[in-house]
Amino acid sequence: MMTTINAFLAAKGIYLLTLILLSLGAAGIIVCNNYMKKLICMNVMQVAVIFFFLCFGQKTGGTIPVALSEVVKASEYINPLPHGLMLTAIVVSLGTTGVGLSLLFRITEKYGTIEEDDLIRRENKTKTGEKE
Amino acid sequence: MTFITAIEYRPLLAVMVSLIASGLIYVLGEHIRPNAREAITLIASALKIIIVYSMIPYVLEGTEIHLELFSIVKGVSFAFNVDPAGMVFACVASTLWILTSVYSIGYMRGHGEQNQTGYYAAFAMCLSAATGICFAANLITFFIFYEVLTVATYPLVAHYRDKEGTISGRKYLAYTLISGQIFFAAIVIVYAVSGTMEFTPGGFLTEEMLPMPWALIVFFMMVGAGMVKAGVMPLHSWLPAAMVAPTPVSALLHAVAVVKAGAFCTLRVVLYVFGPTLAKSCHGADILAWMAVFTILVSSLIALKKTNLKARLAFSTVGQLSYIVLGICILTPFSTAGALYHIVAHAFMKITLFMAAGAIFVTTHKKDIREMLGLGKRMPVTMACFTLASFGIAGFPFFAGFVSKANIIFGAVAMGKPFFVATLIVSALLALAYLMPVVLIAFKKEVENPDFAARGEASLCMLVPLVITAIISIILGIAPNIGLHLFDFSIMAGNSIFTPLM
Amino acid sequence: MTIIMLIVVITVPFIAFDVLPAIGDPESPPNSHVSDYYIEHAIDECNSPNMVTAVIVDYRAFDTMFETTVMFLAGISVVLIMANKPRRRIPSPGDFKRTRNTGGTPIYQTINKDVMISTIEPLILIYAMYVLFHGEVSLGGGFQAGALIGMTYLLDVMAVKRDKPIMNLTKFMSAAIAGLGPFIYALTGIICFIGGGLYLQYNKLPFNIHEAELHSIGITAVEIGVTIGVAGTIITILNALRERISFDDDND
Amino acid sequence: MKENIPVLIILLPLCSALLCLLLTGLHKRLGRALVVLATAGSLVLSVIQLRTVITEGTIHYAVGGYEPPFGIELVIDSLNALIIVMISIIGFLTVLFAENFGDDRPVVKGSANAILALLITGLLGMTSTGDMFNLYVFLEITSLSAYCLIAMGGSKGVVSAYRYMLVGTIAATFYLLGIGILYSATGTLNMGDLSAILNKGGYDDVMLVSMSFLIAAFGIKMALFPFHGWQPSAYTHAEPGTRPLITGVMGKIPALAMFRYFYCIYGTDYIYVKYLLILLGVFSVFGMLYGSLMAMGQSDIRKILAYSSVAQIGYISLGFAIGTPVALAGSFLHMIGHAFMKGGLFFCTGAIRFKYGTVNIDDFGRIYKKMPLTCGLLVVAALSMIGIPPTAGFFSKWYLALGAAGRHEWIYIAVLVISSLLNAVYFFKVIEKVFIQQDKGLDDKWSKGELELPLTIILPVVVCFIAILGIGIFNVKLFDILMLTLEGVGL
Repeated sequence: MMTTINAFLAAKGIYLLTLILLSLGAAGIIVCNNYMKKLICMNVMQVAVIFFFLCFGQKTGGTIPVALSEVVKASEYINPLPHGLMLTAIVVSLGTTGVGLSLLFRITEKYGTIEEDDLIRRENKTKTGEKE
Repeated sequence: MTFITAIEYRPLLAVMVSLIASGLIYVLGEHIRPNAREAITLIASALKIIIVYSMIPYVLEGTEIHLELFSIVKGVSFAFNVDPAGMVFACVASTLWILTSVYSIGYMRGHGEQNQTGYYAAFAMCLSAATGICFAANLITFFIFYEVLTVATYPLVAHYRDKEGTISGRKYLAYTLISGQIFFAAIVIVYAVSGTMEFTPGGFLTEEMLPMPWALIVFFMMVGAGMVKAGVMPLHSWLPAAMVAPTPVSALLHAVAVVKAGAFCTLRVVLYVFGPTLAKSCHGADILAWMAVFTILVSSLIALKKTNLKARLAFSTVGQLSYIVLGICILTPFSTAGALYHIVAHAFMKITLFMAAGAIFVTTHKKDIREMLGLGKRMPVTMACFTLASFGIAGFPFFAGFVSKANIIFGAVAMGKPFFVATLIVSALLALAYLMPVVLIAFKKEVENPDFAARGEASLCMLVPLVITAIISIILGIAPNIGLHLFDFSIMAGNSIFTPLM
Repeated sequence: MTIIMLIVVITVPFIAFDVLPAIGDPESPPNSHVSDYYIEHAIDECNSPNMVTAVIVDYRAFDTMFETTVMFLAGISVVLIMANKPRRRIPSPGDFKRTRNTGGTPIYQTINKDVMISTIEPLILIYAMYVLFHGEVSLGGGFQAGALIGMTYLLDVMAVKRDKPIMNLTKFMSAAIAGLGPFIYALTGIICFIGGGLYLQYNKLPFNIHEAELHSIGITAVEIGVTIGVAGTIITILNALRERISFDDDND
Repeated sequence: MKENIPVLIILLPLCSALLCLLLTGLHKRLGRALVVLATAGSLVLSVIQLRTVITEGTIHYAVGGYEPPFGIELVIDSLNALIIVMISIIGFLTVLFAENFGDDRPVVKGSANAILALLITGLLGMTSTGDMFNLYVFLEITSLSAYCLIAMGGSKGVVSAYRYMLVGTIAATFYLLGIGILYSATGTLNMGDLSAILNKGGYDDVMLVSMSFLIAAFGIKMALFPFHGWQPSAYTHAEPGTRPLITGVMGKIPALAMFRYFYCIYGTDYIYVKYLLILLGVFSVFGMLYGSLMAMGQSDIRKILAYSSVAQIGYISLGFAIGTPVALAGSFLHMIGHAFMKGGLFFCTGAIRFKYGTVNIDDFGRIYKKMPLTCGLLVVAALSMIGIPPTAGFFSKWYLALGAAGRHEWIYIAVLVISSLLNAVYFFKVIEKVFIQQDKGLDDKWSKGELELPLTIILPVVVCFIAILGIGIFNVKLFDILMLTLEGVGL
């Protein structure tokens, strides 16, 4: 029994961790009332996916993908593709976070709050205010 | 140049003429003077009448006028086909357009109406759609024009832009759009089961394609659209509501385009899609016939109670349209010919009545029948025409209504349906009962009504079309075949449907 | 909500983990199908011992071009979003300033930051150049170099007090430079057309040298583009925060 | 040069966006002129590409000269080519149209034009790419520029953009997860290669897991019914000049990607396809009804149109749920038609707002007298939304219904009918306001010249008008082009 679990965890345990990270992020986006926290949770989610991808890059017996000699054998180096992809994903998440933060900046300036319920109340206030 | 001269392109030209006129009027609209607007309408209607009439000899010889333009949906062309049945309706529509145009010029000016640009544009669009309905060779082409007609009529119904107009416009749209969408679903089903949509005399659906419960359901899904526009009870209530529109519009609705398009739709569906055999075996025709009978009787009774002249005429229309539906559903060559001819006869008679009502309204601003005491003194010509048309509606011999009703009765007798015969006769009496009081009140001798002391007819623009239509409705009664051979066309249509079955 | 999450976390592994490969398995599809080709051919085809660099700026260079564009996009997005500073503000219940921490500014006496930073900056820039031009051989690349250059500018502007700044970029200029970087990248690809190649096919660059050298040239040109783009973006974001105009755009 | 057309179509707007700010610095109008030229160029090239694809078949373009599983590949089949033409047209018109809105500071103007061009780039790239990860990058370009354009519409726009950003990032994350799972099982990122591997069999569970993530991802991006929460406020508050592109095209391209995954990559042979179809069918049916019902209650025309988009996206996914080639063609026809209808309606809204500064339909009384062209488009587009022939909307509905009848899904036909009627309710409400209601006597903000509006607004309006009728009447031509690809795809 324990060996099965051990084997499972050794082979797939990291997916469990990324899944927990992902769920935490998703739950945070849904549950948190504060927009800043939502943004952080969003980042947590993105990081989880980046971890998830990097899992595929691991290869037993492989080293970093920089060729050390003229003759290259595929089994000696880990998979470079996920790293390349995740570099892109990181940059994209950076951009998204930047835009998100500047949006938050504007929201704070206009409404003076980043709590969602407060914000909704104030939005409605401006709506009725405009009609008058 | 072949485009103009070739006979195949005539139906397309007939449709395009008024479509272009409509577009011109809408775009130029406020930038041109009223005269130019009316001139466009008149020129277009004259062109249209020439184009439509020019096709008569060919159809009479039995030449196929068939035009396939391009695929409108995969597998089906946008096609026109001129057959006798369509020709009857097209002749009526194009003839009455020019008369109505002249009349509406008089009415609109006499009444100082607003929004005339929209009015003339929508009117031309309606006629375009009606012509398209006449000549459509398959269900999808037919449906396109049918929906265009629905939409183009809406601004006319809501012409006055007031609360009442808005409400009746909504009512009109609700009825026609719902039925139109159901019609659409039915077309899809028909195409899915049969793989064709060409109108064929005698129908193209068979019992194998549509087994029994489906046949009846699809039958009523399709006929429903026709029933709504033709005002068969219980789907008629938009028609009296649409009376708020100006009188030329009512004339168009009730006599020329819209309700006749509904009746024509019923004709196409029952006889050209389902065919007499399937329509009979799925009991759809029987049920529809009984609904028509019910409508004829009930609407006449309701008409008796109405005191507003236009409302009374509206319910009369509801009843008269059901004659056509009944004639179609009896499923004999005679009754079909009668039904088709009733499109003609009723169009001329009813338009006379409406034009007269409009003329009365413009000149004296009277809508209620009870206020028309002694009107004959002031407007003798108008009221004389009204009287003639009333006789026609009631089906007196030597009036147009007689020919069609007699044919429907022949059919009913041939099929052994005495109740239908009785209905037709009773309704003729009822028609007398609701139209004669108007005439009698107007010509009552001993009363002197101060409102009508001086003699004063409506303007010539209104009077001339009125007189013409009244005269035509008499001529058509005496010699049904004169000029346009409309009766021949009706007979040809009836025979073409039923001959293959004999 | 939490319960649903827990259920998901507990149940999904049983369904999903079957389909995922075991960690570090050399035979698993992601480790065998395409990646072997990249590992074995990176040196021959791209003349780049760093396989990750070979993947991102040669095999999948098209991705990276748009990745750089994302940087530029993020930069000008921040410019646009921060361009307007709303005038009227919906009143907030409490006064913000009162709740702010006013513990006093920390004073560091040990290091003179003006001198230190001025000394370090050239070193950082040299390091950035090393990272940039050495990216294809060892670890490094355009993004890192760009970040270093951008950070140097930030450091200079934010930390060092100067009467006259060495280099003063406006928001507009920096944004234009940020756009120029990806454009150099795109241009490198377009130049390949002249040699009759496809887009970003470096061995068809119209220079008369060996193919492997052409790949090196292409990769370097692209990395320079990335560097300029990233540095420009970082400076743009800083400038966007600095140069705001009070302008109310609430028109509805 | 001819073989480089697929990539040039993407590159032209991209380069114009990158250089836009620089040129705006040289002269105020130069940057914008470049963007206009570039989008026009990409429009011309896309038409040439469509002709090539029709005559010579699918184009495979290997970027960098590396063969498909190793490098990135652009795949242009007739379907893609057609959608690319659609994006280019609407993009070009929107670039023209956007000139009239927004403020005039060079940095803002230049950046706004750049972002608009980047949005077009992203959409074009998403359509033409044949690589899963490349699609993600383009998806992010599209989303980021959309966030920004939505945020430019005032303070409410900022809040809606922020909400959209949260949801959109979740979608992108889910998409990455989905392709991560696919990658882990097959080791490839190329769509064609992936399809070949998956169809060897034995990958049913992989497909199920990734499918659930992909439905969520694309569902959010295209605002399919249960995932549509971000959409109405985002569409409402987006920058007025760019709204036609955002509303008309942005929701469609994820739908195209969804089609790519579910029909071109997964195929229809695996065991869970039945559930996929039912799920999509339920989503779209409820979406069609919900969107229409919500739209009926609004009085802001932008909100009406936004909610109606939820319903119209339902039409598109309904075609996917039916799954026969005819229905799929119907849904793509609707995609193209709806881009012009919704784009056109937003051109009208923008024009009315430009001239009178109002978006409330209660103020629209009889504006048709002063803006006949705009109102003509408004009516035609509204009729097309309802599905009145001979406009584009009718024919897409026809093919959808025909496909549904072919699979005996009568309930879908019923829903199509009901949804059109619900559409009719709120669109005739708008038409009634425009044509019948009393004139509110709004003051005209633009009354120079003979024309009712500046030429840059009239041109989009006229083009959309012609396109809606043209797509309707000549739908068989489009249908044939679509069928080149769709033949053999689907059930």
